[in-house]
Amino acid sequence: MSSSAVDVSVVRRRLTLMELSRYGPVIGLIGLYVAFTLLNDRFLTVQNQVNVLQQVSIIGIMAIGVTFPILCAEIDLSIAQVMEVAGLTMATLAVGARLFEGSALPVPAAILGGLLLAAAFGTLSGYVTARFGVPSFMTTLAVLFLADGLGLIVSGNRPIIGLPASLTGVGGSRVFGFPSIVIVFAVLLVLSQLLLSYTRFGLYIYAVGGDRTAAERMGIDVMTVRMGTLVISSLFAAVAGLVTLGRIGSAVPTMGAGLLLPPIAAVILGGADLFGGSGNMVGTLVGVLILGVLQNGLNLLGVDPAGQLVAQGIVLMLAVLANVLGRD
Amino acid sequence: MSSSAVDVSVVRRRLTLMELSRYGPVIGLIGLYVAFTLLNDRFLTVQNQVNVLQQVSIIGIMAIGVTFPILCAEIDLSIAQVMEVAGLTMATLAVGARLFEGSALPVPAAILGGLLLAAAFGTLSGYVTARFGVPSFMTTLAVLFLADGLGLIVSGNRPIIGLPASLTGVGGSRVFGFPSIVIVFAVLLVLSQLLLSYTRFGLYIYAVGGDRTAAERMGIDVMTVRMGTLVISSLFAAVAGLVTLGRIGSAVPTMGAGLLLPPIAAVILGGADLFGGSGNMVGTLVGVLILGVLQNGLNLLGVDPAGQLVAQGIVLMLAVLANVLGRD
Amino acid sequence: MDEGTQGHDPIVVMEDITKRYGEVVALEDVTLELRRNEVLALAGDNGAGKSTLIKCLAGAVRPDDGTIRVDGEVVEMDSPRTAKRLGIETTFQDLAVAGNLTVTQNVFLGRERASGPGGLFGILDKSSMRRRARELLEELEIGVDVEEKVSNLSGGERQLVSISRTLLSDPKIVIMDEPTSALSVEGAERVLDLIDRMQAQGISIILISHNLDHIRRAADRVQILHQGTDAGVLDGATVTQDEIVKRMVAGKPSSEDERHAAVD
Amino acid sequence: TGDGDGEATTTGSGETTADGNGTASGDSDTTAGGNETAGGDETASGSGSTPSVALSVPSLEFTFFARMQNAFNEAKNQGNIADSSTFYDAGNNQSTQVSDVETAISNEVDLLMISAITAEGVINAIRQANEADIPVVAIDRNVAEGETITYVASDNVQLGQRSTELCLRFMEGSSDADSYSVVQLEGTPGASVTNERGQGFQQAVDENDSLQRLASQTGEFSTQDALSVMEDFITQYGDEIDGVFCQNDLMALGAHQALQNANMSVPITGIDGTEAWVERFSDNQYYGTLAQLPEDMVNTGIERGKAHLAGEDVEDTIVVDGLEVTQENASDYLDQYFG
Ligand SMILES: Nc1ncnc2c1ncn2[C@@H]1O[C@H](COP(=O)(O)OP(=O)(O)OP(=O)(O)O)[C@@H](O)[C@H]1O
Ligand SMILES: Nc1ncnc2c1ncn2[C@@H]1O[C@H](COP(=O)(O)OP(=O)(O)OP(=O)(O)O)[C@@H](O)[C@H]1O
Ligand SMILES: [Mg+2]
Ligand SMILES: [Mg+2]
Repeated sequence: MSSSAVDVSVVRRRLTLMELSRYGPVIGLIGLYVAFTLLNDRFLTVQNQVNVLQQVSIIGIMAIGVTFPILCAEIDLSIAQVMEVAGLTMATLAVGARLFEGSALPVPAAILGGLLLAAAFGTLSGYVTARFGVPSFMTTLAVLFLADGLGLIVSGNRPIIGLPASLTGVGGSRVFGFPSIVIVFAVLLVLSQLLLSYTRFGLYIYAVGGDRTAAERMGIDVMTVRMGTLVISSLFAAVAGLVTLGRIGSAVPTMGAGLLLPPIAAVILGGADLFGGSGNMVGTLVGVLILGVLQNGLNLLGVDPAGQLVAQGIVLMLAVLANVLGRD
Repeated sequence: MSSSAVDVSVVRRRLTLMELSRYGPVIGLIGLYVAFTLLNDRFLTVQNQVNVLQQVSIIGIMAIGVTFPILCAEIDLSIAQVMEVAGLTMATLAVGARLFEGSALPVPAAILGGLLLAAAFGTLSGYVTARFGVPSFMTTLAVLFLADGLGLIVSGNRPIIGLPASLTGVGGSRVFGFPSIVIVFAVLLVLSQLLLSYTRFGLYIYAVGGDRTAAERMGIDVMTVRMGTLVISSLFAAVAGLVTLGRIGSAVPTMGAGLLLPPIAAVILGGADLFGGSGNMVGTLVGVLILGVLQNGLNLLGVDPAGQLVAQGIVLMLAVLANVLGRD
Repeated sequence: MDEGTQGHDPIVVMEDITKRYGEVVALEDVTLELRRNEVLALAGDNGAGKSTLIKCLAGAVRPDDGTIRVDGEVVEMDSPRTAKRLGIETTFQDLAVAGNLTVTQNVFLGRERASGPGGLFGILDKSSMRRRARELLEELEIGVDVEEKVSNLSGGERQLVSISRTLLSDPKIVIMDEPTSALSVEGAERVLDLIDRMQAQGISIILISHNLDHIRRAADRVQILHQGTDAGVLDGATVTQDEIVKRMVAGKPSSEDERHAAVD
Repeated sequence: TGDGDGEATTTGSGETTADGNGTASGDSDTTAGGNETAGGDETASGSGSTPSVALSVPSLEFTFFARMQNAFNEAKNQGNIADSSTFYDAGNNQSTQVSDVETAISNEVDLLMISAITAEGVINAIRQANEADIPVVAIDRNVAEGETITYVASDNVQLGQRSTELCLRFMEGSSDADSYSVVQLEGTPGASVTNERGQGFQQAVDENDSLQRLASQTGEFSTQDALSVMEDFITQYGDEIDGVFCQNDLMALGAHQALQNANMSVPITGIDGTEAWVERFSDNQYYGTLAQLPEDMVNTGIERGKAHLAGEDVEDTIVVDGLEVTQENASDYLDQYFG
């Protein structure tokens, strides 16, 4: 999609310090912090802020992953179900239950199994999209169904408990008193931003997302790049599944429910263009935090569900407005 | 997004008879019909086919509505919640319950109330999107929350029963033995295709969806067109809410659950470009039917939930592949 | 140019190329021969099929029929990357630049300088690329900031950026599809000089242009297309404007021999 | 206005509910169970300190939890619990619920009441509450691990079995046959309620020789989905269907609609006691449900939690039996819980 004549800055560049400073959504996030700090004295405590970070980590990891296809003008609708099936697979493999009754694997192998499964799903949708030009919307929708069904089969529709501590430890332990899940999130965030900023692959993602035909003509292997972004987002979803095992202490067949829209919303809220070619991981982080802080703050204030929904709607609207108006 | 050099036909034009004939997804639909007819002898009965039409009508009406923004390179994430809140509003107004306790309105006024509310939501997201360049992904996400919250408030979060027959009649009666809900769907489909094919507004939607900047430079009032498509999709969602009252005989606060992805999927499955500028209502109809027939057939065959999901994934993948391969 | 110095050694031969877009026949049995180290101009009316023909050679479009030979070998030109591997660099009419990237990024795209693991995950050497891009633009007297987004450039600047890409690699064959269409007189002059310099370096060049003065100045031979068909080849040094226009409008004259007479 | 009625309900809940159950127990051997524990006496003796309580529920999409919310707010209005008490809706998302619990813990609530989305999904959250020394009352859905002072719930397996058996009694009443074929509309696949109610259904089928399972499909707990699935069941099985068991009442509404459109009338039973479904009973003596009593669960939970805070011993499990609602007691039930 060509950008409108008005918002030229849609074609925002990749992260530089200068650009960070004129980064729009940050204003919205700061606004939320100020408001909640004034309204509730437990909001700005270390404990609660660590909570917020923990609360956003799963969505955050998925959001980082799905940033790659979005930058590349693709979309991945399968992340929630891939997250689910990967987590369930790791858990059943590690305990040797259900589909894998009696054939328990060591934890690293179980984790590898889940990651490989996710990679296979990403490869499937990525290959069909890149090779045959089928919109990723459709291929990942198909994978959504496949992964959902496979998750039911793997888990026998029932939660898996009694997970080994080394499996739940990835997302559920503390490192120097700090939740490991947050560390996983942070490390992945930094690595992903480095990948985007400093590698050829990162540059190609922007090129393909900005103008696929031009990128192809300039000699970029567009197929590999498109496919690569979908494999990456599947892998990140699998990691999200892994840390979820630690966070909730078990594997639940419905643990992906409701996890499609928030990660994608976070990416867009962070200023990425849904049509590809612009955005970055810092934006995604800000988007994730806006969603997380909003929910946490409203919970602390004891706003009732109807009020929360209305408040979320209003704040989202204001946050994106601030973002867009701040661009000029 | 510029089309790749390979799939030139992405730049498909508006509906002409010739183009209809080489329409891809139809092949997928026919395949499904053949398969289910062979596998189950109750599938291809008049009664069951009427059932299928009834079953797809709600999703179908929403899909028609959301085709407008998609053609215009916008997206509407709020359709399920707008459908819900509009239906709940019509019901509570007509019965004079809950939020409108004791102030029952005549049915036409109640319906008008629901439509106006939906139009207001569409105007809100449409205005902010068109005026300030905020992606419709975000504005309609905000409206999703707002509408959801308002739905809780209007209905007191409980089903509304005892609806007047004239209200449920729109979606729940029979006209010459044929379900009225299907007639509503068909009429809206035809009107929408006519609007797209033969009016200036229809042409402008394609122009703006294809290249917003170019359309603007050619003197098209891009703002009005963008806003218009979002208002239309809200209105269609409200009509879907209205006929749902008739189909299920009451207004249920959760009646929009799970109704976001299927309509959008139907549009894309029908061959529309998620990035705007190409697609039409016949494609949307085919997409809707593929989804509906698939579910109906699998239900008749008694496939269990896990198997259904896997089958849906496989068929979707094949259907889109057939579509794309059929293009050359 | 003196005919004699180049000989007739073809570096590219495109034979019987046919390309249809649905009902439209963009090319029908067109044959093109590019000789080593010559400048071959491609002329023809709008829609004659010039761009389509060179896109086939650049790997951007796959012909329905016909063969392409580079250095005597039949090649399947299945992607722009294949063309690049064979030393073919192209400036497309619709430019093919990524607007959301900077000038530097566009200049280097597809052949970035990188260190580390190499391949897709090589670490980009940004400062060296920036430096080289700056030099390159100075050389071509293009006054734009190398860190500017290409979508913010003027039409002419964009065209110059696109042309400057061809200089970076070490091409054997350069294709330029209307490289001067958006340029000022002075800018076009620089591009024509550039073409001369490339030829001096031994590069073979295909130039598409609607400017007959430019053609006559730069080209050794002129291949003309008429509504997707071959309308003959004329000698660049001797051809008159009238002759070119006549063939562009009317196609190949009935006398087949005239073509050969004109060239050999 | 609903609030006023709610108040009456809450204060008199122990007694009137027992009455309700008494009516029902004419047909079944259900006991009034824990409802007596829910007696309002303790409410009056809300001595001195009112604790600040957090109640976390899976999703307000379900009326059941909305009723919990009403009861919770009512308790707050009455001063049974502190004004700072907070209600959390997890929007059916497991990690949101964990987050909700964490928020409550950092709010330093005195008592945490939780209805888990899945028993296993909140293990860590419960452990955190245990570490923070906040007593936990599990409501409606138990937690798989971690310390709770008590578990107040109806038993979903039992509800599934009783509702299926109610359906069997209806089928026996409406026609005379050797065996009856029933179709089941299941909830969301993988959800623990779905599994438990499904297990109850299976037990009923296993234990009653005259009962056959004809087909089973997910209706996702949704009226529309159930309606479509039921239409397809009718197409496929037609008159073979003797009865319909739905894992919740919203799906029963959909099944009813499909059968009515097909001019069929067979017994339908659901679970939950949703107003909209019970309203239908006036037309059909073979419609029924097993009503859960979320108000009683919340009040019992609060009351037992306060008892624990006051140093009393509290029973590990308090089963609030489902109330069988049929045409006979439908209007009483509606009057009492929905005014
Ligand atoms: N992607 C396409 N799809 C359909 N038709 C096409 C496509 N590309 C080119 N054509 C048609 O093929 C014919 C040749 O086009 P081409 O671009 O090669 O002409 P050209 O000689 O380069 O013209 P110009 O001088 O205007 O650039 C035209 O009729 C054009 O409409
Ligand atoms: N959207 C923009 N953002 C930033 N700079 C811009 C933008 N558009 C144009 N410019 C800069 O403004 C200057 C004038 O651009 P303009 O397009 O008006 O030139 P022009 O006279 O039309 O040139 P040409 O003959 O090459 O088309 C150029 O230096 C260009 O880089
Ligand atoms: Mg051309
Ligand atoms: Mg200009």
